[in-house]
Amino acid sequence: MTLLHERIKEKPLTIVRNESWAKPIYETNGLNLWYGTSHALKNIELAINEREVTAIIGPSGCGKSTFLKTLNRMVETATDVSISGNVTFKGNNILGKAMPVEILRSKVGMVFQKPNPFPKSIYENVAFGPKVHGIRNKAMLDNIVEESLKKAALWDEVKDRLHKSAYGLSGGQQQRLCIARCLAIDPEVILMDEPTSALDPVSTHKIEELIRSIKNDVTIAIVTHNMQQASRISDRTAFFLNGEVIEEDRTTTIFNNPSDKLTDDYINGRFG
Amino acid sequence: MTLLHERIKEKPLTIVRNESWAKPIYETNGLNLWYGTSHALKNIELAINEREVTAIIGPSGCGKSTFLKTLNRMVETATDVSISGNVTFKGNNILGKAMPVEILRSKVGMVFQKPNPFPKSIYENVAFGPKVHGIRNKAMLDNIVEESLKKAALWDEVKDRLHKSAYGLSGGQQQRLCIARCLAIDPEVILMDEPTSALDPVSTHKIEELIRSIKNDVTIAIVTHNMQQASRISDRTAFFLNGEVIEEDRTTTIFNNPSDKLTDDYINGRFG
Amino acid sequence: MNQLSEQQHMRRTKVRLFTNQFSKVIFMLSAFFGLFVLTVLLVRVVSDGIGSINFSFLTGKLSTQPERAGIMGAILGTFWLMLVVAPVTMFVGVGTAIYLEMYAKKGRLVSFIQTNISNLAGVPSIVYGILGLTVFVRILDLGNVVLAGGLTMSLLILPIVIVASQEAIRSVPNHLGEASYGLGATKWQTIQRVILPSALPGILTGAILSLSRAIGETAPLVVIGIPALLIPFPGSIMDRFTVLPMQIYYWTLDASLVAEYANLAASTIIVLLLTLFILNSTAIFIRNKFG
Amino acid sequence: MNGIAKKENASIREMIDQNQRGNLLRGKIERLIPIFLMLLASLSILTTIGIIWTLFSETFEFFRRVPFVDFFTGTVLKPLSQNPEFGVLPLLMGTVTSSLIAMMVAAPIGLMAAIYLSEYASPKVRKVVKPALELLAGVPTIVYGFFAFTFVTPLLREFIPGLQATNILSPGIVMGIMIIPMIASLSEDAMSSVPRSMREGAYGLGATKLEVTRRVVIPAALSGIVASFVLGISRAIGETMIVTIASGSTKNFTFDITQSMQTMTAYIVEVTGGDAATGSTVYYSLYAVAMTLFVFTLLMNLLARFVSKKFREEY
Amino acid sequence: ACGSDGDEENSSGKNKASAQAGADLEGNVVIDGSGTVYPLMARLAEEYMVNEQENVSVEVSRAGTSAGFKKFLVDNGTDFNDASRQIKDEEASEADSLGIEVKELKVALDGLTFVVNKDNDWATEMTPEQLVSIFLADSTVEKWSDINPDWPDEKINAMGPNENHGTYEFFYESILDKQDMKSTINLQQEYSTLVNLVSEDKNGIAFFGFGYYVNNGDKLQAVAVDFGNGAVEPALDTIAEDGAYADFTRPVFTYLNVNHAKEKPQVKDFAIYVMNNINKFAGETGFAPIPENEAKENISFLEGLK
Ligand SMILES: Nc1ncnc2c1ncn2[C@@H]1O[C@H](COP(=O)(O)OP(=O)(O)OP(=O)(O)O)[C@@H](O)[C@H]1O
Ligand SMILES: Nc1ncnc2c1ncn2[C@@H]1O[C@H](COP(=O)(O)OP(=O)(O)OP(=O)(O)O)[C@@H](O)[C@H]1O
Ligand SMILES: [Mg+2]
Ligand SMILES: [Mg+2]
Ligand SMILES: O=P([O-])([O-])[O-]
Repeated sequence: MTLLHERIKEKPLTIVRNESWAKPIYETNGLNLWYGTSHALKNIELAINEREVTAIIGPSGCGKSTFLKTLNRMVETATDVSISGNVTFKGNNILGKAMPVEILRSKVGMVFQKPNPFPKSIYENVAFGPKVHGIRNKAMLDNIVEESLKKAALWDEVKDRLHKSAYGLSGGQQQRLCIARCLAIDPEVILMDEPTSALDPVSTHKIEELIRSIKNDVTIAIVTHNMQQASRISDRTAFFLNGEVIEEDRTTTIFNNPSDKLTDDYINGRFG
Repeated sequence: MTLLHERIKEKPLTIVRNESWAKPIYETNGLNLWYGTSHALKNIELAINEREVTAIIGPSGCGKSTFLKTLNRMVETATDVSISGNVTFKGNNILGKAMPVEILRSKVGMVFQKPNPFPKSIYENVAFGPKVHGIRNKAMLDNIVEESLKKAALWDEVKDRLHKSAYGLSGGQQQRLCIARCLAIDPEVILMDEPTSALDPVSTHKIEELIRSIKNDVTIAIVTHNMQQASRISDRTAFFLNGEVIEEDRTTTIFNNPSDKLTDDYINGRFG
Repeated sequence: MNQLSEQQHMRRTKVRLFTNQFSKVIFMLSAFFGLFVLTVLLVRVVSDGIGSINFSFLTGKLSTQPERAGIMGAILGTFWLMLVVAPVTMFVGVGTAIYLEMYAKKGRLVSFIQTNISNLAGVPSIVYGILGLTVFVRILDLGNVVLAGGLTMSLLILPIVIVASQEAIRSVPNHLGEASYGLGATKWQTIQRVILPSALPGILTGAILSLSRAIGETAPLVVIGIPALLIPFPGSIMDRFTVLPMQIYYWTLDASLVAEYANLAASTIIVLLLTLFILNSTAIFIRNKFG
Repeated sequence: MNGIAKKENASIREMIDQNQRGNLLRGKIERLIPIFLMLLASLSILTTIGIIWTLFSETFEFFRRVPFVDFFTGTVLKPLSQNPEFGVLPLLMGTVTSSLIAMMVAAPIGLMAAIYLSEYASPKVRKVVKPALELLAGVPTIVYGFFAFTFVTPLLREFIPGLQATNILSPGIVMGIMIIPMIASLSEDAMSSVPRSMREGAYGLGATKLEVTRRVVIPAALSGIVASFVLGISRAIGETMIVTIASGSTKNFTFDITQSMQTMTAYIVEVTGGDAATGSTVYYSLYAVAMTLFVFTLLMNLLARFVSKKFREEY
Repeated sequence: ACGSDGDEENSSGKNKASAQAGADLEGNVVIDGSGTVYPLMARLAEEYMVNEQENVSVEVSRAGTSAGFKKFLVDNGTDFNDASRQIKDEEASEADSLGIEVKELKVALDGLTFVVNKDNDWATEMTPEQLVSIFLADSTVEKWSDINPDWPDEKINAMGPNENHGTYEFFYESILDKQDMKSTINLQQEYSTLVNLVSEDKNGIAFFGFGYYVNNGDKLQAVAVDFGNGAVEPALDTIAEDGAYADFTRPVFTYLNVNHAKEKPQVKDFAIYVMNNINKFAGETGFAPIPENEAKENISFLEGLK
């Protein structure tokens, strides 16, 4: 162990070269967030690597969703939010005025805990993003819808009822539809907030499969309260508690050899 | 699934006979419950043993809370509920007209997921139950309040501000206050619905300690989504899924050697 | 977006953002339009009416002579009217709300009563006037006295009080009731000790707001018949009466007879609006403080 | 210590058990409470019956004197003349015209104000603007009438030379202003009840506020918005004092909004004239008109309910 | 048919006593009826309550003469009905059938006044025939120029009080001789509306009681009427009993329910007060006084009631 550490210290360049695929796409720097006067995120320093799955775990109310929503500035849609610090996306600070949120969000998709399709047809749900961003060509839209549904492994189940209401789908299908809706704008990152917590075992399995199949193209940050899920699908894991990052590391390390007592307590269900 | 049911139906008698100290205080027989037309509890056959801690686990929406609330008939406060089958408490069917719910509930306390103190003083919270049941004597009330708070391990923290609002307490303290409020009517059973899920590690620990300290006097049924908690504090565990009891057994058996694949999947986080 | 070039996307986004900003301004102006009108109305009324407000106007008796006229009679009439309306609507309104929210089994009957109440809320006030005229003034032969007017007004605002009380009761968190039932409290004990105390701010807010509606209401009283000249102060609920809005009505009409009446109408409007303002502020205060 | 506690507790249990046996009588009394409360609740039904019975019985008498068809197709209303005519169409014309004018003011402004409050305004602004709008809604109609008659009409006459001193335009506009808060608040309720998750879904795809509002929130809240419009119309139809003061009492069957017209409500005020005298056909016509008014607004209210129920999205 | 069939004698001291007894009467007196007479009666009621009987409540409403009679001629109806015309036969027989004894009290003289806009500089003088032609259904007059070619070629906007009012009936019966009125005439319930309409309409013309004109002299001008001996402006002296404007002058009344006067001392007391003081207040509210002897006759009738 010590040897290893020393070797790392000596050869940082080599490591970066070795893990050259692990380039951070997001980096936060002294990120603080308040809802009114309640301090929801405290001094977060975290990187999310490109084309990896980063899991975010922690007990209820610790700020997981808040953190995720900061990454596409969705958190600002809540009332009375104040933020300090930096969040860089591909090197640009997204908290400044430089980048309109609409552009950021067209590059960063989001999937929520409860499937939230629009009260429209399946087709219109998937086509919503492209339409908003100015794609009007019918053939092109048809194509995008089909491709996205295929990537989300939903095409076969819905191809015969594209123009029926999305509310006719089962919960698991709706969640995959929401993922397809995201994929339709060809995002570089997808943020997922407990995407399977309301789903049955089979649907959960399908979505985990889906995550595996798209992670070569898309960076994924996923919040989950299911530790086994985190260990199954993620490359790195961050453990949040009371708005702080207690520990962040490779998933295998976090689960087998956490360096913080609290992480250990949480992973072993001593609270939460 | 059908097989499963049958297997369970055969079992309970054996269990009761084998472990003669474990006398069931509650037994349900073909218990079915509908909210409107949605079938929330399906043919539940379950016993809860006196002076044991019974844990009820299962994914979100599987009917854990519904089952718990059936035991003190609180479930009937929801609209449009229909129930069939039997639930016996100390041998009496509580679903009949025989026992007024008020009497049942004075013997069966309940603690909820979110601490729910009344918007009154700490003292008034604890004294509420005794007052409702006609105890007016000030000295006696004082005594009950003190004893109950002591049993709930809260006395030292609140004795100087008994007449301040209960809302000034922390979440963990509020939850212990709610337990004290229950204890003040000297119940025979306490039903707990995820009592620690909103609490921090220290508070969780305190409440688990508290459960251990009162379980000699009181029967406890506890719903939890934290499997380690179930394994730490309970004697028996029932696993619910989609309104059915998939498996019910000694906690050690459920966790180490479940007989159902679904139980195994759930305990190992393959869904939920 | 792979289907659009980065440049195209940027340009389009700029247009979208501009449209967004622009419509925001339009929406904002719309929201403030009402306030603008309110301001104009107030400025207008105050400039017309402030001059004739003085102690003797507020405390004096009604008169045909503008310089002698006072509105104490109308103020007292309004007061007596409220003395009938407030207890009647609170008692019946809160009782109905408790029944509907806490006791009634959700079913045909309840949804019928509920539909009925919301329809009553939409019945024009002048129709209530006709009801009051026919039932209270004529059939019960009360005459056009405070009691008849008060009962008419009570029926008029009852739906509002019921709905507000229902909302207040419904907004008491479920878990408080559950905690109480869980300790073996009966339904009535739970209502009395837990639900009503928590719902009280909401109920009071609704009640005050609907009382101020009754204070400003004119049409039903026009139908019931309020004398144009009534000088003595009302002293009981069996006396004839006039109220502030009626006085405004008559003075507005009679401005062509005596020009100064227009100013008296404006002065009375100031008094009426001030009364309502105080009531509404109280309601908002209660809602913000305890709600 | 423990022993004392045990003993104490035992006595609590016993006392509770004892008290409960004594409480049986109490339980019986409690069972009377819902019955009493139900009686109170049934008062509202009694009110409805009262209204319908009052209006209907006298309307019935009216239609024995004036043929049903004449009433609903007549374009001349001369109730007090030597040769009275009882056509309700002039009143319907006045009512419909003033309500339409009101809605032309209130619907767009109210809806846009609702959008602003629900989607754009910061909580601070909303905290100020909402109660202020409520104040606007709380201004008595007699005050609006005064305002229409002494301010809006003279102001409009600066721009519209042919406008009469009493006309239907000015009260129509002022009624619209009066209804703005109602439409704003009901539409805002409908829009804020669109789940956050739906908005988040759209924001997450890079939509602007306007796009989210237009493509997601308004379609999802449409039933509530339409219902608020219908209720607004119903309110305008039933409004009395503004039109009574500012529109005069000419029973005009015309489309000319610069003219004085009479609404159903103003007719009722005119005929009661401080107190209706029983027996004459004019007296009965009051009830026939009131019945028409009642049925009109009732239909509107039912329509509003129907719309908001039937077309409510299941989120 | 004016119901003066009560017994005329019997002027006992008892009644005198009650009339002079100061503040020992109570109860109320309910007056409804003519809007024209309202200002005068309201003024008297107020003076009575302030100076004579402060415990008596005199309520004055003004539904219009005809509407007022409908409330007067019922069981337990109003005590007085003000009227800007005489009671009609059918109203009198209604009273008979109800057993209500009615006493007509003439209270003042009112000049029917035609008013035009301040900016109207042509129609300031007219003959009765010209005025009538504006309102008559059978006449061809639509524009001012139809009356006089020198006058503007613009449409006349004629208006007046509606059928609720005695003023309408006086105009219809006495001036139009019961010939139909044009259906385009703008008839209003409220006199204030008429005043506003004419004051803001250059082509407007309306008729109503003199009182409404004098109070709005700054907004309106009255048409001087040429009855044959030169144009006469309506004014307090010209509208008096034998004044030059007398052709358009009418008496206004209040009708007393004699049964009520007998039952309720305050009603009788107030009636006597009215007749004693009527001429004091007529002028300031825009009416010409009635001859003193007519007032005296009524007083002695009233005092004789018991
Ligand atoms: N819109 C909001 N306004 C005010 N406080 C908020 C808001 N959203 C979240 N919070 C608070 O911020 C804290 C963090 O919330 P967050 O939703 O990020 O937690 P979480 O880790 O996602 O929890 P969970 O597992 O329950 O989803 C909590 O205390 C929560 O109550
Ligand atoms: N009052 C109610 N009316 C209608 N349906 C209800 C009601 N309460 C619960 N349900 C439904 O009944 C099912 C069981 O709910 P229950 O609350 O018992 O689940 P649970 O196991 O306690 O879930 P959780 O872990 O989320 O608390 C769910 O599908 C839920 O939506
Ligand atoms: Mg979350
Ligand atoms: Mg639950
Ligand atoms: O109001 P009138 O005098 O015309 O009846």
